[in-house]
Amino acid sequence: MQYKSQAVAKPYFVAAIGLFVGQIVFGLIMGLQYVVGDFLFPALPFNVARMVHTNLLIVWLLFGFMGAAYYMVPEESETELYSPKLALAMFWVFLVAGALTIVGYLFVPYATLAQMTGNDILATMGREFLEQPLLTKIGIVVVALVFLFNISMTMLKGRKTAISMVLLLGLWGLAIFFLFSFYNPHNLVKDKYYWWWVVHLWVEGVWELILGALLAFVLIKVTGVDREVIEKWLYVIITLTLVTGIIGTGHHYYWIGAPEYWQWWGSVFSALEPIPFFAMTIFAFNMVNRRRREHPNKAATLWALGTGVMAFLGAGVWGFLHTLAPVNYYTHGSQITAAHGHMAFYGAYVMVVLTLISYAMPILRGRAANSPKAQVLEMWSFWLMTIAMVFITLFLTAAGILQVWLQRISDTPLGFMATQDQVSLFYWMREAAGVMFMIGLVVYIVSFFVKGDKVAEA
Amino acid sequence: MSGTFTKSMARNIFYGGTAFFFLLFLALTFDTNQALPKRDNSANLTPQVIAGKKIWETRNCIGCHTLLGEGAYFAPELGNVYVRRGPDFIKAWIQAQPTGTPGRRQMPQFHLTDEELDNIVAFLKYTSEINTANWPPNIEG
Amino acid sequence: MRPPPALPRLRAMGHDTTLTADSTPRLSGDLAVWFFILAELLAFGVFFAAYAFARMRHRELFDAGQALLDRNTGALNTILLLSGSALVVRAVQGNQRGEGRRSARWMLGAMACGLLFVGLKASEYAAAFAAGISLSSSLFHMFYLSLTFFHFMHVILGLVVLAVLWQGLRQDRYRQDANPLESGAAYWHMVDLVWLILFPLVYVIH
Amino acid sequence: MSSTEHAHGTPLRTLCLWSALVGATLATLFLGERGGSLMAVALLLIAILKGSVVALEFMALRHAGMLWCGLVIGWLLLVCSLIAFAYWKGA
Repeated sequence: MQYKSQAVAKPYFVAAIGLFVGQIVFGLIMGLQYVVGDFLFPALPFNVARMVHTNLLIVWLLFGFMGAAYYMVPEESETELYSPKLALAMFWVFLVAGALTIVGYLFVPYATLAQMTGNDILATMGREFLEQPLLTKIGIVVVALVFLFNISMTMLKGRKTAISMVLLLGLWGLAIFFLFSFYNPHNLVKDKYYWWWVVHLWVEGVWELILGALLAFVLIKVTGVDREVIEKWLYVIITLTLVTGIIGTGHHYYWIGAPEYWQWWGSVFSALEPIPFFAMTIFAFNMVNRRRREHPNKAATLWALGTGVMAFLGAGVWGFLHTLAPVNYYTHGSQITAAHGHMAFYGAYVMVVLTLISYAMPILRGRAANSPKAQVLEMWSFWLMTIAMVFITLFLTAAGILQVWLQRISDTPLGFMATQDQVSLFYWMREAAGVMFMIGLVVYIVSFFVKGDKVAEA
Repeated sequence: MSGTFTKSMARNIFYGGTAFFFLLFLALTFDTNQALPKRDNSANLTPQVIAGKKIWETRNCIGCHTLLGEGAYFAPELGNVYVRRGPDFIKAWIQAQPTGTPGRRQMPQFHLTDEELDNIVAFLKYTSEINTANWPPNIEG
Repeated sequence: MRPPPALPRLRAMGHDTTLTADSTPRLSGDLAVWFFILAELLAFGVFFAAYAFARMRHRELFDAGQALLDRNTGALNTILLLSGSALVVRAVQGNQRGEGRRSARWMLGAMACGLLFVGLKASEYAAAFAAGISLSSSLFHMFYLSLTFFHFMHVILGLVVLAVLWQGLRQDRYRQDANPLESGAAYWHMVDLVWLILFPLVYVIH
Repeated sequence: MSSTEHAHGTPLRTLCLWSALVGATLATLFLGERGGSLMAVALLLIAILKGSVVALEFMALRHAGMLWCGLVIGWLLLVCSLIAFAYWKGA
């Protein structure tokens, strides 16, 4: 560790992994509810479980991004963090607020929670992924602003590299577009239109800047390739991402009451969206092939390459599968969407955060890399989780294709629930793959506690 | 092949290209806002519909159902449920939950008043009249 | 658009390159701008193909809509863009001969062509909007407005680039390193290139 | 740096090319009075020719090697063939 203040990243990473476990537990519960409908009902209705599952995902990724930023920015800026104390204080504020919110979801009826937390003053709750109470939303904004202040001040007093600029731009964009979560017009079409300004412009916009910056940082470290080379490719890739991704928002506007030209604009630009992901994969492999050093942390390199491949498959290929309007007409809101969502989030964001944790955590614990034994275990967890996710995606895709066929294309369409009964075999298989994922996650956590021969000191 | 590839050029193109496409997106958004009133059924946004939307939100319906194809995929699409089932069925259905059938997916009991039931039905009626370019493909949603 | 000083020929993807010899192929303009151009060409290309296939299914609608367009203005606009491109080439040639300052006027001429294009197009739009035409009026008008407006915005961005280059030429900034000039020029030619398909496609072929 | 010097040709060459391009544009305008799929192909051929001049000469791609030359000219050919195909089938 080059700078003392980088140490604040550690609690963020630990919290991220902890919440990740929570997310998967609730995912498994939901997977079971898909086939055993009354499992845990009425103690834990599906909508509550789903809210916890998705909100935990968002929050742990945010913890991961923040931890990554606290780790990276001092090293990139070649200076200590502006205020490590503030960073630690915000960690606890965010963790407690997040925990309270989850407790609220689990133990207070949602409508009561809304009343208790000022939803009558400004109604923002009850929209997918933005279910957080008003107070939590305000808390997120405060934490984000303090975090950005801390990071920006650090950068201002130090070296400004392309990687940290891109990261900062992504983080500011994340905060700015989140403000649209406070805009909830009565007009449902407008509500949905601007809802995507948070959701799409996050995951296919500013988050990808963060993704690119994190990946570039780790690649520089593990390959030793010239910063100049990596940074200019970073710029090219994120340009392609935003050129296609911003107008690509249109692929969400086909069937929600927006004008029909979005079917064309959305199709044209989102047809190009796989290109940046493809470029990113090529880039990652190219840099690793041209490496100038053998970094002892093999696991981190594996995660970095995996991010490229899985992001391309999940976001690129599975996104493209159903992004064209004539296809999306049939697949919109089916299990195909769920398949894409799972692999894209895992491939792009889960894996990039794990890449950074994999690289940084050993250093934060005082060594350049974990012992070979621990790394082998970590790589096992990589393959278990990744292959499990591939299976989850394939089974959901199969379920989706069958669902679309039975419910929407066939001459005698089945009702929703009748269709669900027909595809339940795939849901069982998905649940099995989910268990495999959980095992992978347990192996991942165990790898942190495995000792073994020491590798060089950091 | 030899050529020049500089970081400063890549950076300028990133900032320029991003600004360009974001402006284009804003222009299209502006046009969308102009064109919406013809499609979004906003003429029928009565206080009852608005109250119904709030019930929709505060009961977290989106956590199981989809509305115009967005939401969870655990329970049926409700954008067209008004057309599929009609107002009386919707109200009776909500009141009858949960069914308690062993092994079946369950919907919670929300204890909605008659007025609240009317509001949610009004909201679903309003939603069903939004011009969604003929989506969903058939009545089953 | 200011390049770092005294780094005329950097490396492309890590390969060191020496000064270009006579026979070595050389891309005119920065590799980064060429990636961007390629992405833009792809976007336009997909849009053009979408137009053609949409027309295939709605021939009458497209023919009727196209009949209302002013082909002569379209041709004039083509000539303006071609002239602008040729003038930019003159500016690049002048800079190569070390006459950067004097070539600034060529750049100014190119900008004048671009501005005239923008003016003509704006009056075309004004007439269309006055007639109540919008993106939602018909499938043909959706394509007509989308394609031309997407291109129109590229012309405006191109004009901003040309203005920067003009400023640079006046200060003779590209004598050592023509890379920014050639990159900007390549972008401007791309704007011309896509119009060369757009014009016959939307205005002429029926 | 002589290759750079020749890459964009001489002013006279540029003038000739420009005249040819303007001529081709006028040809498009006059030929385009008539419709039909044969005419569509003819007009697309003119567009390909004009586009090639801009790409190879103005963008100096004829000095850029096979890769970039192929990419841009390939784009031109691909897009025009797709258009021609759609017009031919729709006729």
